[in-house]
Amino acid sequence: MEALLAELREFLTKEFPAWRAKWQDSDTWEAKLDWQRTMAGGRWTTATWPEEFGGRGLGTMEMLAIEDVVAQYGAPQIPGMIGVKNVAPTLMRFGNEEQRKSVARIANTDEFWCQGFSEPGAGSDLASLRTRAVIDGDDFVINGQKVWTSNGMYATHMQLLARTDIDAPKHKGISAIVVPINTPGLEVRPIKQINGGAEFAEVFFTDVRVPVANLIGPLNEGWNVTMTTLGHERAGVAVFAGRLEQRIRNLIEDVSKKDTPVSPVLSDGLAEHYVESRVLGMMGRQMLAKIADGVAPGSESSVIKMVWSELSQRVDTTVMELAGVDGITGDDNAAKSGYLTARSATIAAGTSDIVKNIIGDRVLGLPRD
Amino acid sequence: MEALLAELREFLTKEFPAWRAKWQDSDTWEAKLDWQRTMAGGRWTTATWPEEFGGRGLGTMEMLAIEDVVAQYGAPQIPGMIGVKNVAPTLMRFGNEEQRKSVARIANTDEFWCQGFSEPGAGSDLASLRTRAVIDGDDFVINGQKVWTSNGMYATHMQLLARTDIDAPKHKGISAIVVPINTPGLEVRPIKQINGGAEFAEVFFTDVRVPVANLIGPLNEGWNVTMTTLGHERAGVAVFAGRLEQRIRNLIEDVSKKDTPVSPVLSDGLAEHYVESRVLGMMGRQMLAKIADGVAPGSESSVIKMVWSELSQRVDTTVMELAGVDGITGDDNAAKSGYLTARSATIAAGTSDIVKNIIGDRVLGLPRD
Amino acid sequence: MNTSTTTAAERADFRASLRDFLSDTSPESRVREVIASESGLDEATWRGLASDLGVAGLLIPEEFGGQGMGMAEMAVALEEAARAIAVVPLLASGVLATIAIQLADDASANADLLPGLANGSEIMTVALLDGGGVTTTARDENGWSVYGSKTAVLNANIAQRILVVASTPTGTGLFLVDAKASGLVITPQNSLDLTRPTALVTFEGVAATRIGSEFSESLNALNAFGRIAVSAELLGMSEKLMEVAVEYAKTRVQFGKPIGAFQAIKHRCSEMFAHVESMRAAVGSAALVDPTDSVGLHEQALVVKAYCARFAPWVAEATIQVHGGIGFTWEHCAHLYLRRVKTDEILFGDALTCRYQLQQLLGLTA
Amino acid sequence: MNTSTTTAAERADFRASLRDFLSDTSPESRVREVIASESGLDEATWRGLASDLGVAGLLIPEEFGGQGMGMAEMAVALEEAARAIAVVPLLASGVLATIAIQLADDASANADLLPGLANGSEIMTVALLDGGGVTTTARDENGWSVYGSKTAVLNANIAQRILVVASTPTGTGLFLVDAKASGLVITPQNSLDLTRPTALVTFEGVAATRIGSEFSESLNALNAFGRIAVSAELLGMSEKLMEVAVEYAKTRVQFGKPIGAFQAIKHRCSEMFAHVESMRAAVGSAALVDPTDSVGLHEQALVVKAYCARFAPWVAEATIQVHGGIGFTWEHCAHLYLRRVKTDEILFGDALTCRYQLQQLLGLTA
Repeated sequence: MEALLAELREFLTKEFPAWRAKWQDSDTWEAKLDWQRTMAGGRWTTATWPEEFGGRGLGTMEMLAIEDVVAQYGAPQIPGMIGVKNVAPTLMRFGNEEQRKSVARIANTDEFWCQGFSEPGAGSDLASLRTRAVIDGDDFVINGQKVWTSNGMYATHMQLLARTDIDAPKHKGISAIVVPINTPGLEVRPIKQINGGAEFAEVFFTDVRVPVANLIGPLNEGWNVTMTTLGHERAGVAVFAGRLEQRIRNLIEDVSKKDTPVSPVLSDGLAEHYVESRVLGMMGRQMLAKIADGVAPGSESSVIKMVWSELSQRVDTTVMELAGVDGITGDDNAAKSGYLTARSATIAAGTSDIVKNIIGDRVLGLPRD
Repeated sequence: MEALLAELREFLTKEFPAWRAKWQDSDTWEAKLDWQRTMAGGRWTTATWPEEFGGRGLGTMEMLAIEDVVAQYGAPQIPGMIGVKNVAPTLMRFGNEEQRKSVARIANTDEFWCQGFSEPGAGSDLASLRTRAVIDGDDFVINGQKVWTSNGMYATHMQLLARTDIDAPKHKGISAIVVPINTPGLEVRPIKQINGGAEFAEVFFTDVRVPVANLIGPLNEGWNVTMTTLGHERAGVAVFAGRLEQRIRNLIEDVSKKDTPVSPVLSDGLAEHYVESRVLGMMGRQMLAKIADGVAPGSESSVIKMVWSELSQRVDTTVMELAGVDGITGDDNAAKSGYLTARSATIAAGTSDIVKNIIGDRVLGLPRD
Repeated sequence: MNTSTTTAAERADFRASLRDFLSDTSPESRVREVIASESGLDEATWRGLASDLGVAGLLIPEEFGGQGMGMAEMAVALEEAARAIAVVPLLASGVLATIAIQLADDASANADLLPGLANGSEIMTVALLDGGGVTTTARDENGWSVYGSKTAVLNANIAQRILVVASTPTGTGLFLVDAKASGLVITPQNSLDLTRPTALVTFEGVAATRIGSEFSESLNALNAFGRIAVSAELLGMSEKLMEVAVEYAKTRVQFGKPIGAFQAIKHRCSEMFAHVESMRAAVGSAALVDPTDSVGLHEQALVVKAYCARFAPWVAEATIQVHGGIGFTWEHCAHLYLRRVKTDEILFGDALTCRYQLQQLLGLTA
Repeated sequence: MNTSTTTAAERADFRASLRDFLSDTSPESRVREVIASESGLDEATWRGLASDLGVAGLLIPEEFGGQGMGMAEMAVALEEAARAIAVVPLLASGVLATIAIQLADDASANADLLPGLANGSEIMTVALLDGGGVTTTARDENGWSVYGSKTAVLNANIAQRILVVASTPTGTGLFLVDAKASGLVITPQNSLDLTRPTALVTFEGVAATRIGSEFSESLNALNAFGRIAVSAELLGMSEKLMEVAVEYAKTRVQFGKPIGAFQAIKHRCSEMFAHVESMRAAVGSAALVDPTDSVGLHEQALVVKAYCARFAPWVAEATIQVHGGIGFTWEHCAHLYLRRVKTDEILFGDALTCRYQLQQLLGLTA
């Protein structure tokens, strides 16, 4: 591990200032893509990929350590996270030979992927999706609509989930299909959010034709293919837990340095956040240690997701409270936009209600409604 | 109103010291019954009853004012509240000539009534009760079990709800029946609660026979008869709201007199309780004013019940927190037993979950599950 | 301003006419247009409210062209205007400026200023919150000058004149300045609330007219009326949000049922209802308090604001939660309300601040 | 006491053997018998735990007849004993007295006292909380005497000797007194917790042996270990209560379904689970902290206690709520747990107190 991190530090010490010099203060998409290419060149974004795919074959603990070091250097997060973390592992496991060629292109941003999962009629209820893909000769003909597609505005390709057998029960009859974004009949529209940003898109399909060869994995098995991908996402919550813990430490340090002390009630509230985030961090580290020991994580990821989303939302509310008048005038713009953005924490990637259903049904074995 | 309260004060000034002198510090059942007889003699417990039944025909606002004055004198609450407030009005409205004779006896404690509603299989789900009453000649033959019967240990009579038509839908086919407690086949067992008290009983019926003439109101219409009774109980929540408001004022006054100030966080918590109880009190007074204006209360009673039960439970938790070590050693026994007793606030007379269902279904018109 | 004398039925009629008017002139589409234009004023709606419906002059005595009403009637107007998130300076001009002038108890200022406010022809605002350091005044042979800055000044960009609360050598005073006066700079802020722009107003020796004499006790009353007013707005917005959430819960189907059939959603809606009914009781009660009973006014205003500032944000956040992703979009109305709710939460002190003042009243803290 | 060296798998085996043993010897019916007898000690269970399973001596070095283990192993024992609400003085004697003596760092006291504690033949307790005024000591030619009173002394009625933390002319000391000593009065209290009686212990010049020297730093460590220990108990009880609630939710039918199908109940159970898993992570982490790292020990102990003291009562109260009326009866086990949970909440500082100390560590307050 030490050698690895030393190599990383050497890499960053050389490459990060060079990148900064090239792009200055630019916060543009091109600058971020260039950083991803730089990191991919050092096999750092793909460190957990198997070596045959250009990765380093590392485990989650090492990846976490790598992310920590990167954060210390103040380098930006790579923009193509969904492709690198979710799509590429799916293609490695389920993709055909042609599809697997995308893996390397995902790493260096020659391809930029999004995932077409959520639909207007199936927000938290992923299994009831209605976008259809009908086989017509050698093609799928796709009609329907996706919503909340992260990075939809920038993507070159989509990993689409569409219904290929309408008679099968909800979780069955769904297939995963590669759809190039420039396919005729496909239209992408940005979704403006309450914080003014547009990180998501709606995607409309009108008689979109792609070859049947674009199927990922077996026909009608898209649910399993997807769950594999989501499984990767779930392990990531442990990383989120650690980041939230650190964020609260930083917040408390900032508050403690203020000239005028905050109210004892707010101060106690910060201590409450601290306690919960410390415990969340302990849970996250224990989950990562389990993964590192080769034990498949059980219910921890759902619990961490539930606690994380509610706590992180409360922290942003507290930051807004601490800002007081400066929050509503925008003089403390970070507090204001953080508060608005945090409204999605208990909604995105499964609402808190759904996560509680999952824990109740699958973990505790309570009767389904 | 002024004349009425002057009469009450005169009555209490004379009678309360006399009763105290007679019973000294006794907290016994007999002493309480005697106080109820004294109050009934002045037509004070029955002030809201129509004059034809020995009442004063007063409204809820006057009753509230009466209760306030009684409380100022430090007189105890009457033990036969269920009979006076719930059963007697039901008998006045639905009872036959014979049954109406009970009304006067209820006031002066010659009869002491309980209500047999809840069952082991139907706690919050009153309409699914299973105790059966089968007509056999001139008798009902009753078999089944009741639970959570308030004052069941002291009662002479029960207003029983039993199923008389098993084929009818849940709310139908239920009848209200008068059952003297000394009827053969009826057995009462106290329920010991977590606070060590036993204000409730289980009542078992084994081939209990009572005349069909004991039916209250029409056969199979017991649900409506019961709802009338519960309606009276619901208006009472406004009185509860006012009492809770006063209780929090008293608590804050006690705390503010302490030598050592409480933590700013606890102090803020008390202010939080104060705010909520003040608002609850405003809601209660507005509801009573509506009733006084002859407007039937709408959803207010459910809202007040929901807010009252959750707030009063939190207040008892706060009192326990304020007691600290003295709460767990029993040196502050009031805090300890108040905390334990309060666990039932969100359970008794419809759990908070059920009240929220009722508001959602009946008030907001949300789809039933 | 007077004690309210209307009956509940009369206020219900008034509410119905306001709701009719606002649903015609200030639908959400109109609100979005005005917001996009960044003028910060929906002129047609303001003219209708002010002149036709007499809302701007509700709190102004009839002798000065107003309606001679009290807070109970104004609370209805504030609830309805906030329910429609109307882009009008009702709080700033019709409530705060109007009340501040009357509290200053200056006969000639009343006669000079109230008629213009009553018919809505003049818009004023009150600069209350110091924007760093204390706002001070100096007096010389030419009269008073104001120095300092005020933040979060509501609708400053459209006010013709601004009332400023500033310290004097002997205490606190209320001062009137022209919005175009030399030395006065209005810097629009990146306000959270899109329907009611705020600004930083700086004063570098701005010529001012003093209104009345010592204002410190009046300032307490002004803050109390401000608390009741924003609480009425919070009630109006919460009620609307609850209705939107309940309607969505009835129609949106997931897992084969309308989501309102699920207890998690149903109970959240029931709790919203309980909070809205509680706010209604509290605002109704506080708005009817005798305006000359300074102790009762102070206490009730703190109670109602402490309640509404705590639970209206809860209702707004719960509305987004009930809607899921769609509630998080710019196109959905929820965020327009959330922004204004969070702003009202802070104005005149958030729940914690109000509770702290209650603790002082209750003897819980020194 | 040592740093824990067992593996997670070894601790799981230890847990299984404890659970087997306790389900045999300390079923709820047995607990109720012992409670009714008011002896406050289930002798058979204590003997089995102490001698056969070596639990009383877990934290005692092998040279004094103990197991030479650390807090990770003791946490398992505390969780399991609390899960079974066993009526044994494990916390008082096996943890607090055992640790206090070792922290005092007095070789002869270790040799004299630890062997009796290790095999459970002697029961001790620690008198920590002043019962009004400060507990003081005086020294003359006959040795030390203790004056004052201590409240909430766990299991004082069955302890042979009592360790007393009392002030000395120069600081704080740890003193040993005989429970039958002249001038010592044990008054049983009307304790909330029926499984672990507390007493008021008064000292009117009770002859005492001082153990070690200055104890104030050791007292901090003792409090930290106490926090971890009661947190382990809170975890064990919360886990059991959650299981009881989930089981009831699966079987109790209302409105035609098992109540666990209703989201209000289901989500409450899911939240219980989340809190139990969080407590497990926190206790597991705190119990593995290096006992010689006083800063880390202090911080982790405060975090784990602040968490468990806040959420274990929530779990216990939610368990009653899930059960409805039946959960409010004497016959149901819930209240036996609730009483002990609320007691553990207070011991070594409730959540608010722990958070206050954390604020000090974090520089949030002076």
